[in-house]
Amino acid sequence: MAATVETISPLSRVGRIVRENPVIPLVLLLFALIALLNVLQPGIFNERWVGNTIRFAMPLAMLAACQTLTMLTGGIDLSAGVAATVSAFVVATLTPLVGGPMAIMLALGAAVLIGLVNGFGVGICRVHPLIMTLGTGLIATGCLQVYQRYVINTGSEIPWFFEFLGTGRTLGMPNGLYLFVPFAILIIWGLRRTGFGRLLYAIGANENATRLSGVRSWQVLMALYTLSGLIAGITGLLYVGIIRAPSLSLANSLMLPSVAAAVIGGTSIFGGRGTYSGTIVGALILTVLGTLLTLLQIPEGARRLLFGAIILAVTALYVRITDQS
Amino acid sequence: MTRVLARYGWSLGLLAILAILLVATRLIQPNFGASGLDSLARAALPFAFATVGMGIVVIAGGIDLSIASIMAVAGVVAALLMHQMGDANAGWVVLIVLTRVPDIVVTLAMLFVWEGVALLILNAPGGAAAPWLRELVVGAVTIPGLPPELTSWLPRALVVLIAFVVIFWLPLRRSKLGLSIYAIGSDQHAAFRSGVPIGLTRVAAYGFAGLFAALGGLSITLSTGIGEPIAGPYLMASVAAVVLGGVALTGGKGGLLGPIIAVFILRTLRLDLTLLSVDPNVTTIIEGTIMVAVVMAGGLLAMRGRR
Amino acid sequence: QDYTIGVSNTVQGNGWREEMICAIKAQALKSGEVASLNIAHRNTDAAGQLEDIRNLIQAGVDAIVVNPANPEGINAAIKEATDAGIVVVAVDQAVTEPSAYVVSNNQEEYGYLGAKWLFEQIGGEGSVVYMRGAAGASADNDRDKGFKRALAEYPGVKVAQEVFTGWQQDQGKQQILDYLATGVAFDGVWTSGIDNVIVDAFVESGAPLVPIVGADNAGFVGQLGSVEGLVGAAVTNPGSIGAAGVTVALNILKGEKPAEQTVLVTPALWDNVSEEGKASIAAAQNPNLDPEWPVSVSIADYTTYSTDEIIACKGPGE
Amino acid sequence: MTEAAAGRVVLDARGVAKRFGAVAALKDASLTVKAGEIVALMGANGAGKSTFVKILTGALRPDSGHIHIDGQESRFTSPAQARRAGIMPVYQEPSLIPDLDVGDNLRLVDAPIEPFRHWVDALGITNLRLDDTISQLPLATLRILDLALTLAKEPKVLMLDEMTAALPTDLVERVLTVIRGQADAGRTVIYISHRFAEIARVCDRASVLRDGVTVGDFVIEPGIEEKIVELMLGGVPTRAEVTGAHIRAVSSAETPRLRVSQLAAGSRLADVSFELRKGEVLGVVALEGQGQDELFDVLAGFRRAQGGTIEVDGKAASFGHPADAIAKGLTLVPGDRKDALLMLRSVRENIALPLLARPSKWGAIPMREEAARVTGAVERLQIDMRAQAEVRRLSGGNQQKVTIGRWVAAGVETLLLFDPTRGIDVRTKHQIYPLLRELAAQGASILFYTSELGEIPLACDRAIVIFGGRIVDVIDAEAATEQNLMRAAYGLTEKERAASSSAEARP
Ligand SMILES: Nc1ncnc2c1ncn2[C@@H]1O[C@H](COP(=O)(O)OP(=O)(O)OP(=O)(O)O)[C@@H](O)[C@H]1O
Ligand SMILES: Nc1ncnc2c1ncn2[C@@H]1O[C@H](COP(=O)(O)OP(=O)(O)OP(=O)(O)O)[C@@H](O)[C@H]1O
Ligand SMILES: [Mg+2]
Ligand SMILES: [Mg+2]
Repeated sequence: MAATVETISPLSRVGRIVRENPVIPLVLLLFALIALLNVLQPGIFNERWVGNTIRFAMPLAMLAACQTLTMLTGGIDLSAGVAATVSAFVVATLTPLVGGPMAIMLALGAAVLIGLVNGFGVGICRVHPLIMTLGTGLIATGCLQVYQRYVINTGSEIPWFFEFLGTGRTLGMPNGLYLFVPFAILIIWGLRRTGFGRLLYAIGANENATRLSGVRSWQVLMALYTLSGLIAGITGLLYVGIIRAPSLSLANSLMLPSVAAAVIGGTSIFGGRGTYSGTIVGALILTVLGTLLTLLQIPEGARRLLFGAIILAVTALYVRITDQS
Repeated sequence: MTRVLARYGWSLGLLAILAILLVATRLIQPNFGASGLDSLARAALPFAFATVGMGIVVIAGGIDLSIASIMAVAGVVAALLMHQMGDANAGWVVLIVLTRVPDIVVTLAMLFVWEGVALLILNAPGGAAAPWLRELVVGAVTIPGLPPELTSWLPRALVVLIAFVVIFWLPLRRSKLGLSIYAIGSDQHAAFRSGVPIGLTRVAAYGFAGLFAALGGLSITLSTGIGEPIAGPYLMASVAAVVLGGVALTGGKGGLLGPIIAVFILRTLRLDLTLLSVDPNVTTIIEGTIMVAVVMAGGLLAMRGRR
Repeated sequence: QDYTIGVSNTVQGNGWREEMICAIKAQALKSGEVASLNIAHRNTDAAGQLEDIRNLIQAGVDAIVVNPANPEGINAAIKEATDAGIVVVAVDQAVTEPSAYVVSNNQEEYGYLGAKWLFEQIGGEGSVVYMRGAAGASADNDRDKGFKRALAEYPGVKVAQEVFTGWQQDQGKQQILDYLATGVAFDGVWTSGIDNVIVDAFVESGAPLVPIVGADNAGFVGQLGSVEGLVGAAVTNPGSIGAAGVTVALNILKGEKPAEQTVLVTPALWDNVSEEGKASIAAAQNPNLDPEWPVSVSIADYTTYSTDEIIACKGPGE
Repeated sequence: MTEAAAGRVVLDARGVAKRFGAVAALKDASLTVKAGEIVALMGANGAGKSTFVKILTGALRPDSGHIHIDGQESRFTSPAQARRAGIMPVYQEPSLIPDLDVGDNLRLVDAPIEPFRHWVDALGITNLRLDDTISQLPLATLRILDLALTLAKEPKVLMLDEMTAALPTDLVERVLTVIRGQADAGRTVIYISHRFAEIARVCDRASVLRDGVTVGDFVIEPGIEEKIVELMLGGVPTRAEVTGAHIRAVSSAETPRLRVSQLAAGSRLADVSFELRKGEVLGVVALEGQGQDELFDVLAGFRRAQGGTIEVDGKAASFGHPADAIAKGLTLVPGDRKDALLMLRSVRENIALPLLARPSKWGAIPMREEAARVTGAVERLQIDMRAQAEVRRLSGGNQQKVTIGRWVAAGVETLLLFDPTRGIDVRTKHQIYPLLRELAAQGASILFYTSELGEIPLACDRAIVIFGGRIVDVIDAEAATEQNLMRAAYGLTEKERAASSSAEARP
């Protein structure tokens, strides 16, 4: 009996590797989905399709970065979608008036402002992030509507740089990767190797303990939500470059999927646990899943049902494999 | 006394806000009266049911993102069954069927699933509600033997709401199951060690949430007379009301009285903004600001209390 | 005379609905007969609209212009309003409550007209992508009826793919790009108003253009005039229908009831193939307009404001 | 007497094994207890005691092994089942529901109220109300409530896992009396503690675990301690001789590191003044609730004082946030490790946390330097790193070491230790005392509250005694015998008697 306890079976070793690298099962799942797609629609796995998938997964993954970062501290950013929309709408409507660079500054400024207000509320006034960001989301939507009325007749134009990123390709891959790859590397590195990244995990794991260690958590939260606003703003710029049609609800539809991407990617909504690489894979999975369901000729109701059921199955399986309890 | 104040202080504060808002409504619109209260109560009904459902789950330390979609499913199923079979009782079958069993993160996925189910059942608004059931939530209460002037101020919708909450929640709150719901929300580890069956309790909490969400969906069908397969704005509204009502999103704290008052506050606020004919976009801004401000003020008060 | 008019609308943040609100404001101001507008404009469902209408009744308005969330769901409140002597005009979509007046775009006709043109254009033979609006919405359902009616008339036409865009630009674009990338074969695209991103997707991915049906949104109408090789048609669906509602309501308040309880505004179709259509498109061009806004900003006989006035989006007392 | 009462075997566990991933927490644990017996379960930190208790009470499932209750094979799958069979634990962490009040907690586990009240009284908690919310009660009270609640349910087998670790001496006395009474009434008690004195007082036998294996079973008798310690630690006892030699002559002319005068806070800390010199370890002795919690909280910047002054290195200081105190070199190791640890994160992240606190350190982490510091601290405190990926998987004692190691890695000037040896095994304790001396010799100043009076002469230069929120005595290490300290802690010194009679009017 003692002997069986001492030896580690190969299966449990695999289990451990997987547990320590939770991205692996996610990547496997992604490939399984692609394989399934290729069976259903032979020849789909071509360069163009891969490019398109990545193109639409990028903004989702970026917005999901807002969720991942805030969820690590036990928060959430429900205003991210609105912030992205604000930034996209502002840049498209202001470019004809004040020129690209200035419009970009103003657009990002608006998004950062939303983040700052969130940071103030969450960090200093201790409002629950869900309520705070929901509230600022509402406020920003209202402001955007009011703003919209003054720019109905100014036309819209998207700075060429973002059209280049959003619609252009290099070697078949979308140009958006020029923005996204450095961004992703920065976030992944930042979470693992910077003090700020560590503090996000720490605050989510036990805010009291960070206080005890001399962390003023309001500083971290303030910086975090402002950063989240900035990321959302950049996402909005990239997204409007991809869609090329500013609207008052442009990125709002990315909101729930961005939370889903983070959750599928293994980020705990209670804080303290998660990785951005997981989130990226989560975003890819959602995008591929979307395509899969679009191409299946089934009623819309069944489509959504399947979408939910698959997410359910993935998370259930994932939680089991990685043994989170 | 101070203990009572400490425990119910938040609800009392909300009640005061509600009273002020109602007085303000009366000042803005001197004609505001029984019919106004009635429509307020009817408007609040689905929100209140959703909030009660959400509240129970949140107290148990979870969150139910699928609450609005469940309401849609309940609504369309009820509308369809009543339409086809002309049998109002079918509405109640729904409640039992929908008392379902998901888990915490799972509810996000369930949101999509229920959305899909609602669309599969009814791909466009339709169906019908049984007239006698619709009467149930319309108008004022009439109690035989009492002069109607006395009861004309009491909307039926409010009575229905109170009846359901009293029937289900009050006994539950004091029961062992109710305590267990608080326990798993407060500290799951400690609850497990105290012998609370975590899984079963969670199932029960989500079950009750499903029940109330179904009631909410039913109440929508009763007020609109049809079933709508697209979920309304009840998810975020219910979360907001739960938090405004003093239930901690971390679980274990608070009751359902506060959230229900919060629902009425939010509805009255909207009424007042309409009466004042405020620019609609500004309305959104005001609603967001007030929501944040109330919670912020609560946080600051709590912080000063601790000092 | 100074009337107070209430407005209830349940979709926010959509160009078409924003134009509707602006049209209502502009017409109310222009008429000179409206003292104030009381607008309930938010994202909600039928139950929420019931609440809004009841709040408007409480506010004591003289008339209510409502874009119904669905045809039956708000009947109860409409009945309460008309019982209280308030004139109720449903715009854009019909309601089944008989006491209300209806000034509506004919959504079934909208679906039929575009589909018929498209099927004709591909020679009555082939397959099309059918990009619908939001699942479960009643306008989408009506358009679907029209589309199916046309489909029945052209047995040679098949639907290659049917999908809901949710009236979201980004969704529509991703879906069409998926079709283009995966080699789904089709000869035409029918859209429920998510149109300019579809053209963009073809252009960006360098795929050969096929005939595309959209709505009269400024962006798409611009593309019909300018995109090389694009064959397409815009079906009008004027947001200014809201202004028509105001006019009808004011007339009723002044005692001039319309002959029929229901006034249907039949959509027009502007294609860039026929001369007539080309002329309409050329006339409707307005590159400065928000691309989501319909270009048909006025309805003859019902609206009296100028284009600048609707763009200014100012109501009485602002 | 015990021999006579003990008869029937109540619980018999054989060959219990439990593995968590790579860590074999238990390999071959056995335990037999009879009715009316108190058996001590002993072992170093991480030996597997808590795991064993959790398995016996259904909170964990064993990988293998057999457990018989009253001769019947039992396989509990939840604490609820074990409770029904009369096997009831008091775990180290309070198992009461923080957001419910006392009455609701009773109802939750169906504990009868009258016996509960009886036990609460017997255990020395006065003025408890049934509508007190648990989260607002002090830790020591919670431990007692946990025990009272369990006793009220009349357990067949009572298991106490380091129940006394957080208790002040007076309450420990009462607990020991009560459990002795339980055994005399024919019940069975399994008792875990790292304090041999307690075990010698009440236990009949001791069963020793080492690295998950039961290595011995002894009848408690005088002189057995050395043997048990030797067996527990699996080698020569490493009891470092630290008494006496370390007491430094400190000149009182020097500016003290910390000068506290007339400090008052909350309802309990009334008026405390003392000096903590450079290179000094100053003990703090107090019974439960005499204001020591408030004192440490104020000094660490967790709460504001209502009166009095704090001077650091001769300069007046006031702290609005722990960060302010840390900036002045004052760092706290709190009594409750749950407050201090990031349970989901690794040992390394936990230890390195203070290094990253200031915004200027938010940038790239110097990984090598950090690794060196962390390794240094881990080695100095001998932290068991087998389960290092998540601190919650460490045994209780090792978790406690991480809370201290953090400040060892960050470098200490003034360390405020609130009962740091709580739940730490005898070997590690005897590593910690010299560590404190060493830190002091390097110039650190240490304020050291302990609930175990015997530690004072082992580690401190002097000790202050707090009673009723005031300092009632200052005792030098030489004079700090347990009796002296105890008398002082109860406010029974000559000085205090004189003082209190002269100041009777004080509230
Ligand atoms: N859930 C778990 N996951 C991984 N390792 C665990 C887990 N629980 C316990 N261990 C490991 O099992 C071993 C025994 O732990 P246990 O808590 O039983 O020790 P203990 O004897 O109670 O020690 P202490 O005196 O410090 O409380 C330790 O090495 C611990 O790290
Ligand atoms: N959430 C958890 N998941 C896995 N293991 C846990 C968890 N919480 C605690 N543990 C295990 O419990 C043991 C210590 O935790 P805890 O302090 O709660 O136990 P205890 O027995 O009450 O205290 P002590 O070990 O000090 O006697 C460790 O061995 C740890 O591995
Ligand atoms: Mg232990
Ligand atoms: Mg322990």
